[in-house]
Amino acid sequence: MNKVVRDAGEAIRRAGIRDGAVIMAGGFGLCGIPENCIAAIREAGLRELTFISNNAGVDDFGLGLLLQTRQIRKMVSSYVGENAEFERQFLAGELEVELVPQGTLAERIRAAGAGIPAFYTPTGYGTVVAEGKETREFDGRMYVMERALHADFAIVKAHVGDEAGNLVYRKTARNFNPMMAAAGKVTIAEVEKLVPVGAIDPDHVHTPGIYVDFIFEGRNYEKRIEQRTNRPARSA
Amino acid sequence: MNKVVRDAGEAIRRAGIRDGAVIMAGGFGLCGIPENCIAAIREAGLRELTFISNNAGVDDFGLGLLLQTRQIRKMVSSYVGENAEFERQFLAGELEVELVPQGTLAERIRAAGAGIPAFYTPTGYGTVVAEGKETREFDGRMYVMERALHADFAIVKAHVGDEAGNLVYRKTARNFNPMMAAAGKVTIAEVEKLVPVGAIDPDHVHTPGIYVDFIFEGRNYEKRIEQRTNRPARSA
Amino acid sequence: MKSASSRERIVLRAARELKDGYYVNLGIGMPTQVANHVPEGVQIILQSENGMLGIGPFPYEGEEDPDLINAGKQTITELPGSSYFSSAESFAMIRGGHIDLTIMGGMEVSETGDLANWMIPGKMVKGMGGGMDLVASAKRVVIIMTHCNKKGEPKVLRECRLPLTGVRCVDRLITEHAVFDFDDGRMILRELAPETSLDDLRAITEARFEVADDLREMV
Amino acid sequence: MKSASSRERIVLRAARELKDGYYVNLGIGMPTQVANHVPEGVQIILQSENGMLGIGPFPYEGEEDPDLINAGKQTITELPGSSYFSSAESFAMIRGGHIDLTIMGGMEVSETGDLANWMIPGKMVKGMGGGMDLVASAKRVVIIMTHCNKKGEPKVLRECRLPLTGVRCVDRLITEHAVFDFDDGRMILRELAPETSLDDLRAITEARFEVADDLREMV
Repeated sequence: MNKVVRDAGEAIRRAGIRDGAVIMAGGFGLCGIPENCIAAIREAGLRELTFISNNAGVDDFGLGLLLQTRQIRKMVSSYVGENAEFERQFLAGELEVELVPQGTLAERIRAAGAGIPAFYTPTGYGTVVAEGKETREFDGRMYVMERALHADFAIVKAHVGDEAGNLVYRKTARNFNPMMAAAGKVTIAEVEKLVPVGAIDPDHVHTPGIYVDFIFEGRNYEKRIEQRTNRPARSA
Repeated sequence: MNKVVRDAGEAIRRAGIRDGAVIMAGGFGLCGIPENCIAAIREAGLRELTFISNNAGVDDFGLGLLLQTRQIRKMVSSYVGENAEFERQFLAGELEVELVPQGTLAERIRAAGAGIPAFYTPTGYGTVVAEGKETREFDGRMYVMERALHADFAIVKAHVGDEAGNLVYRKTARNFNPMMAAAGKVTIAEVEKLVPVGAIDPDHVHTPGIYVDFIFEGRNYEKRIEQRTNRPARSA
Repeated sequence: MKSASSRERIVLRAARELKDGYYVNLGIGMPTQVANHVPEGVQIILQSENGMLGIGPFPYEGEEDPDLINAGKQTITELPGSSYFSSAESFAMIRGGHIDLTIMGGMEVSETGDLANWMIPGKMVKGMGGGMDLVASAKRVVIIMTHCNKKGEPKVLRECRLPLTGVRCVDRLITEHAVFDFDDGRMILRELAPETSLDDLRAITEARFEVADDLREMV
Repeated sequence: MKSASSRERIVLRAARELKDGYYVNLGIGMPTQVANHVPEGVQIILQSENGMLGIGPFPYEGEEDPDLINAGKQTITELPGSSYFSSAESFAMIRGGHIDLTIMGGMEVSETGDLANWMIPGKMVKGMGGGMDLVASAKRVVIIMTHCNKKGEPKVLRECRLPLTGVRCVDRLITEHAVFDFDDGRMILRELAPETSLDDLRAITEARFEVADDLREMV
């Protein structure tokens, strides 16, 4: 039951990611994205991929790298701005896009991992989001029925992971990663630090190892900042 | 915005718990139960209470203390064994009981805190649990629709809490406490150690303070063990 | 009134919506600036829907942390008492009605409190992000926007023309000219800017509104 | 065969269901004992539905921790690699099909794989606990029970008489006499105990079953 692999290349090979796969990718903006897995998918030249990811990266980073190479056929996201190549492909009809409200996206992914085939949410009632969907009243309020969102594979990024697949995220890099880890039929976790089993306090585990099939310590993290906002440096 | 109160008595008074209230109480068996709040409710003599809690305590501890004094009108639980007084009151028709599968109970409580009015689960399909409920097929499998389970108040127990209401649980004492903290219209948290704001690592918070209205450091925790199972002592 | 000072007035007025102890989510853009004007003696906790409670100020130069951003993808800091959580938990918090107040920008608001603010006409649709969830479920939804668009056309309408973000979701609308409340489909003028007459306001407002008995001057 | 040795045989046979790397949930009572017989070279991780992965052995005397119990409320220990989580997460894990195997006791099993094991006739109904969730969603559901009740009456029935825990949920049934599989409403005898003839088995089994072509001896 060894989950540890050498690198992202071995992970996507052993996971069996193939052309046409539906892949969930963790991250919000460029924060907490599985950089190594994205690079390996680019290198492997996989095509016709569907990505479920809150955003689509920027032109030259994140999932934008796979847009450059035309490896993505469809995106399921809540917000896809900040990416000129995305816009070009979308307007040219080369890229299919399904927009989902962020909370509904998060909950649909959570539902998939949690064995809930459908649930009701007030979000989007009376908007285009509800078009073609069942709506229903509970206690005097209208709700939209939303379905679980499944994926063949999930690629997630954590700060620390152990060899049993337990993951700990850091700050807002957590975001969509925990639900995606649970929702992927096969889940690959890349971590900044891979530690031996027993090194993580069991009360601090964010993603229990049961959800993780393959794990490796990633390399050369760039962790690019999308909007660098700051105050003048502290006076010494 | 001071959430800190002196003790359980002040907490239940300021929260406004009254006769006939619907109260969620955290814990699994006697593990992670809000001992101080239960004692204060007993002392306050509140009556006709409905408790939503996975279990009903034992004869002389946990919610059993409120059964002794006939303060409970109804229990919503998944398992209510190990309590002779409970059985007596139930068989005498003095106590109403609603049994809910444990996972459905946990998810219904989670749904209440998460703004989900209803969801579908495979649990209980074809059993008495599904009687009178809507059932529905998704992708070839049958599911039962279950509704969110709300409460006027939640009383939860954590290991450490800070003055902003952030909570950290210890080991399996976590159980139902996090969902109940989120589901109660008013939530009281009792903790073994109350620490200043800033003392808890933000990545280790299990229940964000937003869910907690009142918090206090409990006293005289008994933390009784229901089934003491062990191996012979280590040889020195 | 110039646009710059209009926006400043709107932001300052919106800051008065902040009450002590509130958990608040501020939208991207103008709403974010409201955090710079928290009234004296008021303490609020800011939620970021990407998974954080307790947003602190921008980091000092050189101390930016790529793992610590807000929903606008800007680098931020944490505060004592902050907490991090997943996007599912974050929107459980939002959808479950735990956010006391959200202040968000608007493109159009209708007289029944409908809101449109996610599709810019003539531009590519970038997505609704977390906006639809916030307006559907925050305890109080305050929309801030300039009263008219750059061409001087009304944005406070009988019915929204743009695709909706939410139906009957707005509790209060603040513009540089007025403050309106929405109550069960009725629109009520609560405050009017000192230099704006009621006739002026009606001229730039397509929506039909009632005037509160205790109409006050907007400050 | 005496009851004690029947139970031992059942437990030992059930232990052979454990495969390396499995995440396993064991029911209260006889199933818990299966953990004492994990085959050589096989490593499993035990889930406890009250919120834990990686159940360790009972604590040493004097080292019991009231904050660390299993679903049977017994004091246990943690292991390197253990993790704790809420009941909602625990049942998300179960309902989501992440548990490879659950081994649970039974009162009655029907020929279509229905299970009854939560209401004891003539006794007060104590509740189903997490059993209904586990049998509905674990990847593999193995039921272990004695073939007949104390009065010698069959428990492997055409239809369950007791209220059900789950419909068509059993993948495999292990008794002291036989191992049966359930496949899309069919019941198939896979293994037969050495001292039990097929006629013996039919005499104590109300359910109708097919016999596998490669029927093996139960060891």
